[in-house]
Amino acid sequence: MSSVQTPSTFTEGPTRLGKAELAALVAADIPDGAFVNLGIGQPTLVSNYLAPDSGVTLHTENGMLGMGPEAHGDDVDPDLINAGKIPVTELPGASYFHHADSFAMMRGGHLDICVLGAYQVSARGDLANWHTGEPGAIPAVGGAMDLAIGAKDTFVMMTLTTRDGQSKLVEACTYPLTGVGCVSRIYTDVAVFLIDREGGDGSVVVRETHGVSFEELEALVPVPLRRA
Amino acid sequence: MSSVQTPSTFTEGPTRLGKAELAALVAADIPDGAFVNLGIGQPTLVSNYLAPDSGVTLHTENGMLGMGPEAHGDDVDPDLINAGKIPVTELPGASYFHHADSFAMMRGGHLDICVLGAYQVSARGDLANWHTGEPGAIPAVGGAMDLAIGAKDTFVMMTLTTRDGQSKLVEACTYPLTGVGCVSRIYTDVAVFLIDREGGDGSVVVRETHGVSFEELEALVPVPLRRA
Amino acid sequence: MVMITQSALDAVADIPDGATVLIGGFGPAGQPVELIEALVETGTRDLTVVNNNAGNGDVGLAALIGAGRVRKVICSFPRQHDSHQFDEKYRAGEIELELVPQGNLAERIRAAGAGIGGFFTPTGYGTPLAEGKEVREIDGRHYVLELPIRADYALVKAHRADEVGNLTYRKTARNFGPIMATAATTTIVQVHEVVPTGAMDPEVVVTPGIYVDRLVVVPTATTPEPEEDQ
Amino acid sequence: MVMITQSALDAVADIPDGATVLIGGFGPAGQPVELIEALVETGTRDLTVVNNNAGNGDVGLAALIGAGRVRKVICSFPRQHDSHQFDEKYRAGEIELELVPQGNLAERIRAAGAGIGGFFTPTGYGTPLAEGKEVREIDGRHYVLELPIRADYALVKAHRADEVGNLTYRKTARNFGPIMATAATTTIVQVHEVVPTGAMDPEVVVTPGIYVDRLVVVPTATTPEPEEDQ
Repeated sequence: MSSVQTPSTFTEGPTRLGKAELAALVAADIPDGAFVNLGIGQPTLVSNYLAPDSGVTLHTENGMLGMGPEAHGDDVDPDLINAGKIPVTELPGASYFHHADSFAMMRGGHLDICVLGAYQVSARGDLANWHTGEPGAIPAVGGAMDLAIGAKDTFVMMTLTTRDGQSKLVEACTYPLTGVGCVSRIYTDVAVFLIDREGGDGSVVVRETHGVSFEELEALVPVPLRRA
Repeated sequence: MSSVQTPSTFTEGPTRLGKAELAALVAADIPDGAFVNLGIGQPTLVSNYLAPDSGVTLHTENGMLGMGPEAHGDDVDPDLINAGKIPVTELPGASYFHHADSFAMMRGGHLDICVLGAYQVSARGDLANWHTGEPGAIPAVGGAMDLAIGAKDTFVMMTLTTRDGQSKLVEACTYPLTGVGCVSRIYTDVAVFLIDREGGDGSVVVRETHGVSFEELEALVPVPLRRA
Repeated sequence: MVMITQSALDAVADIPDGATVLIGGFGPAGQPVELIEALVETGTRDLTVVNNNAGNGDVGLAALIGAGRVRKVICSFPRQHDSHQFDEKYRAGEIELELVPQGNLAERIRAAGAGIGGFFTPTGYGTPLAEGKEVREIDGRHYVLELPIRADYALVKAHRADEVGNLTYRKTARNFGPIMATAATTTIVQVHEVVPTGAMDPEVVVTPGIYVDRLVVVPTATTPEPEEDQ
Repeated sequence: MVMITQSALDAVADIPDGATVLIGGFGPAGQPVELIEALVETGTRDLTVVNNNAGNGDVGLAALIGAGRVRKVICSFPRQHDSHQFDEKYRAGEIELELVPQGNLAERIRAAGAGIGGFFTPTGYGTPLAEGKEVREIDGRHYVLELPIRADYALVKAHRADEVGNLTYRKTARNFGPIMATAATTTIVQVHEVVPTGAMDPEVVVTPGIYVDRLVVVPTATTPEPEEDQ
């Protein structure tokens, strides 16, 4: 069951979003009191934009609820790190648990939202974010597959296109999958997409665009779109 | 893997064992430092005969290691009970855990010995101790099936015969089973039996008799016996 | 996010007829008597109750059963010397019983909370309680496939909570609380006291607050007298 | 019963060639560096190592891999910016890799300790890491069957022990220790300190002593500097 509201009507913004603006947009969509896991990399930025009184609790899959900001200087404790192995701090109300309990929490659907990066997302919400499949690349999956399928909602943050201009929102992923039908929203620099994980008519809803018109977006993306 | 020694040569004792003597006999066979679960009823008596310096740790499946003797008077704490729901005490070095962890401990083979009562035990170590199968009887199993199969060794304590003289050591159990091939020893008022759970030749080894000769025992018990 | 309710009655008021309810406790220890008795008061019917037992004496779960509110009990050990409320209903054919070995009961509840779709357990293999269930030999040992037990609500008694719902328990009253809290859509917990957030050592939290939806303080909770039985 | 050994070398001396060894830690946190380096010293070969990662920098697990003692790694995240020891061996075809999603890795280890023969997990369904595995739809969701990971030895770093082997951990260094301790025939634990039996609150024990075979005190254990990576 999704814990987030399905919002509103289509809007167009004037300019593409920078990473910080995108993080702020995601943060604004996280309900007060939610339990959230922020993936490594860009999703981590979201924490900078959560209001201190929002009551949002951060989970880190290496065994903690109530994770605080990165630790610096004397606050660094090698026994207190996040999933990216960066030293972090502990907030009041925190708790620690072992790995089986931590992933049970995730797999059991207790987290409200997980925010992840992606190589590709399909119109049905399939996610590819762990492996390029290139020969010679050493594969490494970590908690990606557990994160993808565990939370009530999985949000993806990514640029809409690759460096060579290919859409990362695709009809079907060509990279190895992380999870099937798991993504409910995609936040990109030029648009926010809402995925109907039940399948629907195969089209993807566009909630808002930034710096492009709906028609320009349609030209960029190889899947049927419709306005929210 | 069994943690107990397979002992010695056949002996005959002059008189049948009383309950206390039987409990003392079982206690003497529990190795120092063992982790043991004593079932409800007669097996509970075994704890009275464990030497204080034996380092034997008692498990109670409702979530505790390091259980001490029954509590009386002011020591009674309604939050501290054993599997029979009798108030008990806590010894130094105790620990508490939830039910899933407690039964994982049992099912995972971490206990050395479990001592149980029985209605019947078969020559192959099948155990029947939870249900008479009588029509109208309300069935109740509790932890019996987990206890039966969990420990490295399952010892049974029982009288050899029913009130009407039927042997409880049988070729095949007629009562509903608790576990298959799980009993490794049977301690009774008239003999101690060692079960070959691998099957062997289908005979049961008699380690000792009490108040009966080997030949008298053979006449009582409908399974092939041999002396240790 | 945790709601601290003013009374046990407020905490359980929305439990509808026909709900499946996990109820903590092993016999009397850890039994959330006040929450159960509030449920008696609301008049909710046709409940499926999951507990290790089927009530002791005439309080708590026994009172709920005695009041005829329970359609089905899923438990390991209904028959006790003081389970007369259940015994009567059962003999009269007025209550359904699903009997589950205690460890399988615990593991099935854990599986529900942990997102496990099913598991192979050695417990019960070859016995009447495995009849009709899928069996499989893995690595030379025989197992039975068991499925999760999920619920709409869990009623749990813990010892102490903080304001974000982190819980600690007392001694063997811990029993089913921590796993039941994970396996219900809505988890309702009665505690002896609530301490301010930050006053509980994060290392000793047994149930993280993410599993707790409602808290009610019952400082002088009833624990029925322990009596012998499995 | 727990044996308190005089040195890390004594504690690991009998680990034979070809053993399967669970090694605790998530990256540097909770990694039993002194036990691993004792294992480097004993010269044991052909090990199968289960860890979340495949070594960081040149200490601990990385040193063991670098010394060519590891035949196979079962882990979730081998590739890190400082996993050069593993990377070289892997690219040279000198080390085998079984890649397991992190939560499945944890649950498979737990299953081994808990006597579960296998379990259905949603994680990995429809992905290359489920290829060749049994899948099943249960209650409308798709699952993959995963089997337990058992080991001959577990090397674990905890914070404090008492004399009967009860353990507590520190913060996120808890990670794999509690489940690995349950899944090995012999569990060897390095701790910061051992307190007298009775000095540890039974409510806060994370790993009961039943799971611990050997203890060694390493008061000034090495924790490699944390560095970014999954």
